[in-house]
Amino acid sequence: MTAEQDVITAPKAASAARHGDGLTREQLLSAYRQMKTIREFEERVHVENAAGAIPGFTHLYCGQEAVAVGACEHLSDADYIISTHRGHGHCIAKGCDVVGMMKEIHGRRDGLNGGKGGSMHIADIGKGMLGANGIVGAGQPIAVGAAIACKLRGEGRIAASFTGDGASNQGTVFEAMNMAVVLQLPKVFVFENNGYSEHTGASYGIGCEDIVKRIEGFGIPVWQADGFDFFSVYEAMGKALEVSRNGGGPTAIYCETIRYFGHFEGDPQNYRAKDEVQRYRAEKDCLVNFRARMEADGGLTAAELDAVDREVGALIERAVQEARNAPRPRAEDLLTNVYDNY
Amino acid sequence: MTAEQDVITAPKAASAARHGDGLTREQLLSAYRQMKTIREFEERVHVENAAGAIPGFTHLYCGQEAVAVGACEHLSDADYIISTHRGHGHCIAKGCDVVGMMKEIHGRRDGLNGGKGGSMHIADIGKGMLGANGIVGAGQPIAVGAAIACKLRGEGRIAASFTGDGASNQGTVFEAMNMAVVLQLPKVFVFENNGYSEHTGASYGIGCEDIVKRIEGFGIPVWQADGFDFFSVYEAMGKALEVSRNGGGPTAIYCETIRYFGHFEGDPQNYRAKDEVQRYRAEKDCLVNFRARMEADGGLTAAELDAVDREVGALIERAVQEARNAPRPRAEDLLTNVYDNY
Amino acid sequence: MPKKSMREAINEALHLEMARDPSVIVLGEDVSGGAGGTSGQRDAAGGVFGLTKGLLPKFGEHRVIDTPISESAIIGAANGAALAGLRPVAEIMFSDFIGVCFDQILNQAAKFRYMFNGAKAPLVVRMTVGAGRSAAAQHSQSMHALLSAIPGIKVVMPSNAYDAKGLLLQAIRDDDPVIFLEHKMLYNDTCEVPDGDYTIPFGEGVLVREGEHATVVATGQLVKLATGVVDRLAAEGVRCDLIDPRTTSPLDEELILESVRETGRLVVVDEAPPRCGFAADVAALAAREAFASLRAPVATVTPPHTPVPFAPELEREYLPDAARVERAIRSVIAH
Amino acid sequence: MPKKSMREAINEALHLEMARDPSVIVLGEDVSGGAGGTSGQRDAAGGVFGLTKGLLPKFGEHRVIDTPISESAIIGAANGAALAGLRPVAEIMFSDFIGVCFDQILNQAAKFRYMFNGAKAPLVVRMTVGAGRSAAAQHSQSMHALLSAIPGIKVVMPSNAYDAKGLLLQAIRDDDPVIFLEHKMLYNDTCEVPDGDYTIPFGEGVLVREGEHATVVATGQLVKLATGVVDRLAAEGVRCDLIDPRTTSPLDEELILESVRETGRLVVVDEAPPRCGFAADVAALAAREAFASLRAPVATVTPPHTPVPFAPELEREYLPDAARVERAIRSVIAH
Ligand SMILES: Cc1ncc(C[n+]2csc(CCOP(=O)(O)OP(=O)(O)O)c2C)c(N)n1
Ligand SMILES: Cc1ncc(C[n+]2csc(CCOP(=O)(O)OP(=O)(O)O)c2C)c(N)n1
Ligand SMILES: [Mg+2]
Ligand SMILES: [Mg+2]
Repeated sequence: MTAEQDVITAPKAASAARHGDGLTREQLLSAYRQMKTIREFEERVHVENAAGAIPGFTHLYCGQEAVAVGACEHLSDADYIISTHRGHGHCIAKGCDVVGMMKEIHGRRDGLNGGKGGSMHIADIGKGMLGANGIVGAGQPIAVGAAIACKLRGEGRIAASFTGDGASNQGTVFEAMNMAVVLQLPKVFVFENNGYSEHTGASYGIGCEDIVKRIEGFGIPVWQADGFDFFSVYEAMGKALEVSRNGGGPTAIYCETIRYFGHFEGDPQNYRAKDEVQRYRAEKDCLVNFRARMEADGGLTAAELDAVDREVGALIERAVQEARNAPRPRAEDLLTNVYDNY
Repeated sequence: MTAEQDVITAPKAASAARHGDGLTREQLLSAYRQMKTIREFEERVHVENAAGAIPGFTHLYCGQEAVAVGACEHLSDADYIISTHRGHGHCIAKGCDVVGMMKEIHGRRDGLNGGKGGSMHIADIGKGMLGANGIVGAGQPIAVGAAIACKLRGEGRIAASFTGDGASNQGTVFEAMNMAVVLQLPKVFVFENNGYSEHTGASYGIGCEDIVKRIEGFGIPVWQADGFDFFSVYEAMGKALEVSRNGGGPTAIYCETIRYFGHFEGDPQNYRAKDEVQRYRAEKDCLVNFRARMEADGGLTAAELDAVDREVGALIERAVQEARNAPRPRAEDLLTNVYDNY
Repeated sequence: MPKKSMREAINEALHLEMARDPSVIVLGEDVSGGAGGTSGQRDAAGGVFGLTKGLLPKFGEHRVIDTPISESAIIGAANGAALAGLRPVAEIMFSDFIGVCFDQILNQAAKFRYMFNGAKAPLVVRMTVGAGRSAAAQHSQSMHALLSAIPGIKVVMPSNAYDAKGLLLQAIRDDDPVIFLEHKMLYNDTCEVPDGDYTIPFGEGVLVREGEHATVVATGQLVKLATGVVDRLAAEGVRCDLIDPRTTSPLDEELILESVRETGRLVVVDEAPPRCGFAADVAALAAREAFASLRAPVATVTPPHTPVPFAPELEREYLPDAARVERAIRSVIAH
Repeated sequence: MPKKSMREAINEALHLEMARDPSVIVLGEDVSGGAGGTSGQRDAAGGVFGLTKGLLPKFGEHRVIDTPISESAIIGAANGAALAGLRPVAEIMFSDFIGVCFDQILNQAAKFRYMFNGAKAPLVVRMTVGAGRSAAAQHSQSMHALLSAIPGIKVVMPSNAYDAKGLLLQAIRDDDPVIFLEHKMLYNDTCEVPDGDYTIPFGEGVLVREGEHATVVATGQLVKLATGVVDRLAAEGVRCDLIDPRTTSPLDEELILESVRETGRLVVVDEAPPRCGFAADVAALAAREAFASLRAPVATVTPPHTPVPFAPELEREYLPDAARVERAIRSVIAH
């Protein structure tokens, strides 16, 4: 693509998404709770980071919640996902402990990774969360391996990987796609185009006109979804899983979305139109959309959603308080978990 | 592809190739001479290798001559190519000195690379031949760089890379394709499917049904050619070059062909039907085809072609004799050409 | 005891462990071979060097996995399979090729346990190392030094068939990522190798020869070379300890230091290039920890700081040889 | 003379050399930035650390090339452009990322000249190294040791803004592939840097401090650390030679050996992990070539054999600090 993309367009084949109806109240509540948890978590990390409480590089997922949650609400702990440098949302969606995450991001001893991973490396193997990853494109081959394990076990489990628009140009991602097809693995590639790879627009780094055709060229069927709409993503992921869980080989979903913050905390965002985020927040926000949808079709009441908001607010507040008060690592922790013997 | 490929089929869109007529007598003679030179060179290396005269790993190009020559007859020393582990054919087609090559393969001091490269690393930068390469998939990104230089100079030069069916699955090749599109480089990707990647059929490693669609998915136009037919390859390459030389960005040609020998010298070829090579030699050989074509349309006489055969035979004989008698490297050569100062 | 080549010993270890532990899988290019070929024959290669021969027929396609040429995806897949509870054994034909999949070793396998609060990634990556076959600069390198520099992985380099089997069984059962380096010049070397199950622990070197005059540390194919030299010198009364560390990470520092503290003299013979190499590593160890006992400059015998050349004459010149090893031993003893 | 930060000095060198030599190009992710963005602003980043700021507006898109996230293609392209006669300066933000493009360094750039009978590939690859920003295991590594182990490339690691400018100008003009390592903790450090053109030759270290009691060799951000310690000790009469090699490959062995021959004592302070590291390399050099002069065990101060941890407390514990450097100097002197 050479022309700059029109910032607010419907995805090419957005499924107008009136199919969320099939979800139970519990499922709807869970989906909203997860998205809200990510939003609150990230908005709070943004604040804490600005206050100097958070060491290292932090990449926030705000704005993209519908993708992580739409994909992961289909998965259980027995399924695997692998994430990116922008991993908080995927981790929360996959069930990682939010307090443990907040502690980890604060570099505390009882953080989810013992304070040795930090924002870019949150993982919980027991939850099937194989890690955020600081190396762009490293996760997709790893997910191929998890899918090999799933196939060997033959229990209908799958592995999913999240891939940004920028990452989609990394050789490892292409290799993973081809290998997954060759081995007919139960693997779902979730492509998450948030418009930018650092300071560069997605349309620049992706040379071809249509990334979906590029993926399909590998022999992988792609379902497109509206990355701002939980129901749309949920539906696409459901279709992909129907194939991949049942021996149909790898599949993909493709979602366009946007990140509300800079690439990293501190990014001046010179590459972005001034009002871009504001417009998205106003017109496309996934939480606002979800509420509107609930109001329209009566799935959940405003009071119920407000209750979730309060509950999530309290959780995040508790996470921050606990993280602040959590013990810092001790010198001897430096020399643990290197090998089996130290 | 899951089914094994039908071994002798016409390429999907083989241009029936009655367009060679546009070539002059000199061009026809040159094309035949180049193909014949490669054939004789390789058949002789095969013999010398069996006799123990050639150290190291040697991969022969016999059978695929029409591809290298069909592509390179369009190029001058000012254009660049980069080759693979199976590089002799591309080197000869690009104009490398045959005697120097034979010496190099024999590990002699005045070989084209001073005896330090060998079969897998023959190069001649002055001829625009940026090297055979022992790392599968390494050449394509390098050719991207040569194409950047061509574009910067703005003189209509191009860079071409040769990529096997096996190599086409390497991440670096995909990266190079995308990067060439992003930067709109004068680069031609020559895909050369000889049916096998070592001991594995091409259809296994290439997961998708149609590799051409996979390439097109990157935004690169592909011209398909019959890899056994010089004229077909020549025509496809001509079309690709018309685009790439004139600012149209990267292009590709795709050729199906076959190698007559094993993957490496010594390969027992258990993966291959017993009579496969024999049938190809009998029915599809590029030299036989070329002669038949000349006979049919009178472009060159049998006597003229026979004269080329004799000339080439003498050249290869001389190359072997000179290689045998050439001096071996001296101990002190070990410590030259590491850096600018030793 | 039956004599077996290192090739046979490694193949046997793979057969044994795949039979014993259903979580072991093998993956790589042509580990079986023949897929998509016109002969219809599978197991057509069993690895380009024949090390995985016979595995596919016995353990099937789900556990013996031929891959495209996509080394990042191969090692990445091994990483993911290991995190997901399998014990993958990946093959990268030549250690030189780690260039194309280095991230999956350097930043993934090596760091999971540390970054992920103790997560286990019990994978093995087998690859050939070393010069001697005129395979030139991109197929002859010795990567053990470079790999040993990476905290979080273990690096194994057997010098004979017996060790190869025991070390490989240990490698597969080990809960850490292990790089298993097979020297191509040793594949056909034979020695007595028991049929059954045995493991050799990591970080335990072996004293191949005993002597009081000097300590010689050698690795890989050079253990054989050094043994010849040490034996020749013993005949004239110069007796050396000869140590084969077997694993370069972890390294049996104690064995080396104990010996050096007794002999006061150290010669390190290694095939990695000299800068930041394994020979330097051992020399530094002695200079730090056994300085008081050292009675001569440490001598190292390595290739020069050059790529590996193609021509056989140059390759011979490149590699440590008996004359140079002997000269080094004599030089430290003369001090 | 004007004071400039290392960031400014490097940026200035790039501007100067691009203006002087039309064959110099710059490529990498976001070296300009803003392409395809909605603000329409180019040069929106000028490199994620701002090192290439202002180049695109001045030299245009043909010479300042933003790339997709495809490091193999970036370094491959630099290789090919160099073979084709340009002088590319590629940027890989973090040296940790060499994992994804290592082949193009290890097997391509480093070996062209040797394999191809003297072919020149005058490329520069700039990348950040080092810990200190809690960037954790995949964004904090120091790769100079691992890279110095590769014959055929040169490895440069400036410790201050003045050296950075002169070494970078040399790197671009050098006919060999050069890896140029910028320590992220030094970017804002300032010193006097002339506006004009000057180069610093490779393989020439600098004697930062002079003293007869011990030799201290330090690299990168640790030169600053070591200077502080050495100055403090000087105040109490313990005087050290402090050597900054500036390039780890080639290494100024003579400068180090001459000093050690005089002081008889050696401390090496380096940020690479200890196994097969740069500290071991220098220690081995002394144990081989200056043994007769050595009067104490060689001391090395490096991080432990672990990945780089995230938490600031652990990262501080990981890195060599003043107390450890001081202890090491005192220990060799006490001998
Ligand atoms: C191998 C590698 N190259 C470059 C980087 C630096 N980097 C971190 S995130 C990023 C952009 C990723 O873009 P995208 O995949 O679209 O994900 P997003 O940041 O939009 O979530 C880059 C270039 C890296 N971490 N790893
Ligand atoms: C990175 C890398 N992986 C694996 C190999 C080993 N290898 C050499 S040639 C080859 C097969 C290449 O197949 P293809 O690209 O079809 O070329 P062909 O041999 O058919 O000419 C393989 C796997 C290598 N040299 N480099
Ligand atoms: Mg993005
Ligand atoms: Mg092939």
